[in-house]
Amino acid sequence: MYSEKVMDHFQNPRNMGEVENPDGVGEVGNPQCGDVMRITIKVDEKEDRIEDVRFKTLGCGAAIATSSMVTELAKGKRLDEAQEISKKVVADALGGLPPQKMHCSNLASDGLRKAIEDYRSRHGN
Amino acid sequence: MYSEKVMDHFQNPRNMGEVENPDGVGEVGNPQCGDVMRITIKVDEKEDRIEDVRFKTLGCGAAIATSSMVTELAKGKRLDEAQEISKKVVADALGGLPPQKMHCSNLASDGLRKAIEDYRSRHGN
Amino acid sequence: MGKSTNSAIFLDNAATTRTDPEVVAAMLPWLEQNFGSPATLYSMGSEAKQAIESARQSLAGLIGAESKDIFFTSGATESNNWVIKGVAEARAGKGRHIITNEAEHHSILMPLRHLEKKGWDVTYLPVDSDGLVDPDAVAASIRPDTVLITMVHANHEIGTIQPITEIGRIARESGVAFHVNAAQTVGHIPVDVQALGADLLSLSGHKFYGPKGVGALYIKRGVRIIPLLHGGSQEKKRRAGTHNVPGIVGLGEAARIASRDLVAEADQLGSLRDYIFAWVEENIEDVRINGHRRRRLPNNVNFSLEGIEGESIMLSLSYPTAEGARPVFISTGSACVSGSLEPSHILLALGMPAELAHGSVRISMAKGETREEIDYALEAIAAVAGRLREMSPVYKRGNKKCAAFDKTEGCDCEAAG
Amino acid sequence: MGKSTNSAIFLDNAATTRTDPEVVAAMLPWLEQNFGSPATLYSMGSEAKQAIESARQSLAGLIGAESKDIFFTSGATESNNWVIKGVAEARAGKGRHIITNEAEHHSILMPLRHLEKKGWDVTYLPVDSDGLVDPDAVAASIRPDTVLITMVHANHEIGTIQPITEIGRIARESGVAFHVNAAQTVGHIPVDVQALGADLLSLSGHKFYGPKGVGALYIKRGVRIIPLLHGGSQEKKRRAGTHNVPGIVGLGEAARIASRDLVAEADQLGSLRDYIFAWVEENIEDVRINGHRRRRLPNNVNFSLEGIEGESIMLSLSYPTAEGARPVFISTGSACVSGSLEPSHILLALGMPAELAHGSVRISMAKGETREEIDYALEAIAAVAGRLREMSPVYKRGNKKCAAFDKTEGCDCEAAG
Ligand SMILES: Cc1ncc(COP(=O)(O)O)c(C=O)c1O
Ligand SMILES: Cc1ncc(COP(=O)(O)O)c(C=O)c1O
Repeated sequence: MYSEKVMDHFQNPRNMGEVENPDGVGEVGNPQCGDVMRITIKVDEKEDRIEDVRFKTLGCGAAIATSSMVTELAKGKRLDEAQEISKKVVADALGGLPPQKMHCSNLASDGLRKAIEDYRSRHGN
Repeated sequence: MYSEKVMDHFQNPRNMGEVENPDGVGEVGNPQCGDVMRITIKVDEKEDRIEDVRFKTLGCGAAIATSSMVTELAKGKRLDEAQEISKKVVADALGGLPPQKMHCSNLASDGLRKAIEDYRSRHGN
Repeated sequence: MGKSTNSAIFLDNAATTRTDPEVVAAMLPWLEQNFGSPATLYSMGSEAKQAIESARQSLAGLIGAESKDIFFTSGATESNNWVIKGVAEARAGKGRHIITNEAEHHSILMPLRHLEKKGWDVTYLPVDSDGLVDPDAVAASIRPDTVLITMVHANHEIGTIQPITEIGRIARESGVAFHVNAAQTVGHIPVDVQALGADLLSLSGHKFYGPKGVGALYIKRGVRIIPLLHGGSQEKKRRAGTHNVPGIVGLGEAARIASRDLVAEADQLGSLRDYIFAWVEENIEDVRINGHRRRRLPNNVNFSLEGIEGESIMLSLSYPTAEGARPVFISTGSACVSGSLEPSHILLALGMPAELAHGSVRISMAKGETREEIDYALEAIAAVAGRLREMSPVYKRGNKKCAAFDKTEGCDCEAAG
Repeated sequence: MGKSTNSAIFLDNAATTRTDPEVVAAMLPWLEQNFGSPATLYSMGSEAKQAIESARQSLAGLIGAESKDIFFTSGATESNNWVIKGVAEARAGKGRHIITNEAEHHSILMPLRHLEKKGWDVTYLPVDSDGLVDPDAVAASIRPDTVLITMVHANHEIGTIQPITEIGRIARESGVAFHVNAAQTVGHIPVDVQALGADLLSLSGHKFYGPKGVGALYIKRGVRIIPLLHGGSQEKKRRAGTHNVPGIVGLGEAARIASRDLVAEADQLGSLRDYIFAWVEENIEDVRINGHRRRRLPNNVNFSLEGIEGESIMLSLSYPTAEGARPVFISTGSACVSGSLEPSHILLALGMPAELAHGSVRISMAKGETREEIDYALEAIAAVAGRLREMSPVYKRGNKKCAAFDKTEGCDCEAAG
């Protein structure tokens, strides 16, 4: 069902865990729905860039793989660029997702956006 | 479907043909129904016994086998005995018939009875 | 069809065919090793899923369909029941009238009879003495409340091929769903759902060298149909039940082989068929060819032998008494159905008198059939016919003789010599 | 279940079982050599007919039925659809009310939903937190217009065995037809139609080491049911379609083997099951056993792991990353159904909160399962649980903790340490 790339990110997730003293935190999903993603970021303030990003995810294979991929895609990106990472971008980077997984288990980009918003609200913009 | 005995009588029918100058003829069935049996008998008048009996049959395996068996059973019998040969007697002598064949293709005993009646009517009793 | 002297000659392939050894070989790994259910996510399941999707593609390729429009079933009987009950139910709001013909297979007629009991109206169009439906009659019988036309592609008994393309065009123009029961044609002659104009098409694996107990229904995208088997989410929730993986793989393999062999098979069997007709007319008296001479399945031969009955022909051929004789398996339109010997409704629909229908013989060949086997079988048939006619109290009795047969005029029975 | 280090450990036998090599061997002659249809009279057909009648006897023997009451189908899904639609239709004159329970298989629930759309009334009885139906509730829900009670014998997901005998007695006393879906029990625990009081009973071959795509319906003499597959005169005109001879022979062989091995299998797996429960409770934190502890299938284990999700457990187990690790195939009640991750309706019916249902793991064993394999699988599960919990943003977050679970009280969630 899953592409090789999805399985690779599922089996060897990148950037799993929590950033220490994060500058921004975004959590999306709901345990009742079987999907929760928590993204924490460290921001290089001068450059407005994501210095470090980590995820913790409860969820299915797609949920874990998309979380891992989102962190890969976001790392080192400027915040405005990182905000552009859409569900589709993540899915494409993984070589596609099964249709039924496209929406429910592909929330990590929302989590990232929330983390960025959290950072901005804390830093007053 | 058919017992070995049925198959034997079907494959090697006894007394097939017509008695020459028969004393009685009985025909039953209908070609539209796929079954016609014609029984011809030669009667030993003194003994009131069936001296010879032959059949010609159009029909399925059971029709042919029961015809053959009826002639076997009837040969040499007294007319009143021969008249008692029922469908069941014929079927039993053949080791049974499939249920759906019990009635439609087991008319030979009727044919025999008709032949006996024909003989009697011709000989005035 | 082994070659040893005593081996049987199987000429009842319209009933069921030998499972091609290539098909069996393709099925075995799914019986012996990978038994996973395609509904599961782990590797065994994914492999099973790939296998059934590849079978779906092979089958789609054979009938010119898109693979997403193929739904696996347990056979043509299920496919036909599904169509008739499922389309009826889905379209009942629009109307309750269905069109078919008198000479359909029981798996079409019986579900229709069932609908009739529930208030549906069914038009059974007549067929002519060759078994053909008249497309104009189809057009004329369409009403505002007609929701389905169902026609067999080729008749299983007499092999007559219906003018499906014409009927398909009529159905399309009237916006009526069109179902083709192609159980006898798929794998034997070209079948293309587009060319035929079919909205739905039924097929059965074991009719073209695939396994028994598996078939399919083609459902054109957008055609509404209620499931017959509700339950799990298999087959896009349209046909529930754990996939019969070995069976489906076998069906796919049969389709792949048919795509390769079909044209050659049709050529070869078509000439054998014509040879048989010529031989029979030349060598057997009082015989009549049933079904259309040319518009017929290449593997199907059907004729009636006057004065004798089919079951006894069939039994005599299949249990020969002579030492070393080869059994020959054919079928007949004279069937013992619950208590009476009933002639086939299909032969009667041609307008044939019952007594002739009782004497019908169907020879249906498989690919690779040889001239030698056919010659053997024909000699056997001629011999059996002779023997049974000798036994028959009605043959050539001289009081009745059937002249050339024409449905509209009926059997021209007259006192003869 | 090969023995080489890298071979998979298959613990998803409630989905489908390996076809027993003895079963495959019994089927092969009917695939490779005798392909005749039992409907025909010649020798190949008679042999096929004998073979299916002997399969019918084996199957009847296994479930304490008379063989004339056994009807072959394409599987339990067909049997279940047949019962629900066929009994409903046959008895519609008497009433339009059916009783079942919330935790049934989809092949029961979906046909019932379909009937509801057509105006039928269905009572879905609740189950308790162990998954049991209360016979008193069945009795209380019977109405004058109730025509059918359908209950699963054992649940496929949590293995709970229903009090069928009691329910059967209630049904009989009320004159309501009683159907038992025994897809999960036949061949695994004793099933006797008489003892259970079943009027109808469904089963599927591939659930007890038989082939896929074949099953049966037991119909007690005198029980009225309309056919689902109308057509030819197979199966005494109650289920049309060319017989799947290899499949039916395989089903018969599976029945024969089950009659021989069932008791030993149940003993052996029952102890392994209890061993697993003990091990899990001892070695994994925050785990909850699902289903009744004792009244359950010997081969079924089900538990929920807090804070993680089933598909990821299943995938991690089936695609292990460590060199030489053996894949372990289990299933979960967390299924991705058309667009959302839905927890099993069965687990929810127990009153379990959705987040726990998502973390459920089902282990279903086959006969011959070894302690070694189970130990391997358990260690693998514990390791995967540890790894996924480390990844989980919600596990042991400290704000919520589920205490002992009781359906009536719901999940007792409270702020914890
Ligand atoms: C024309 C036709 N339709 C339908 C069927 C039914 O196929 P099956 O028995 O495989 O379900 C057959 C064969 O029996 C057939 O010849
Ligand atoms: C309880 C139960 N009923 C019915 C079925 C349906 O069986 P099948 O898929 O073989 O038709 C299954 C298995 O899927 C089952 O577990």
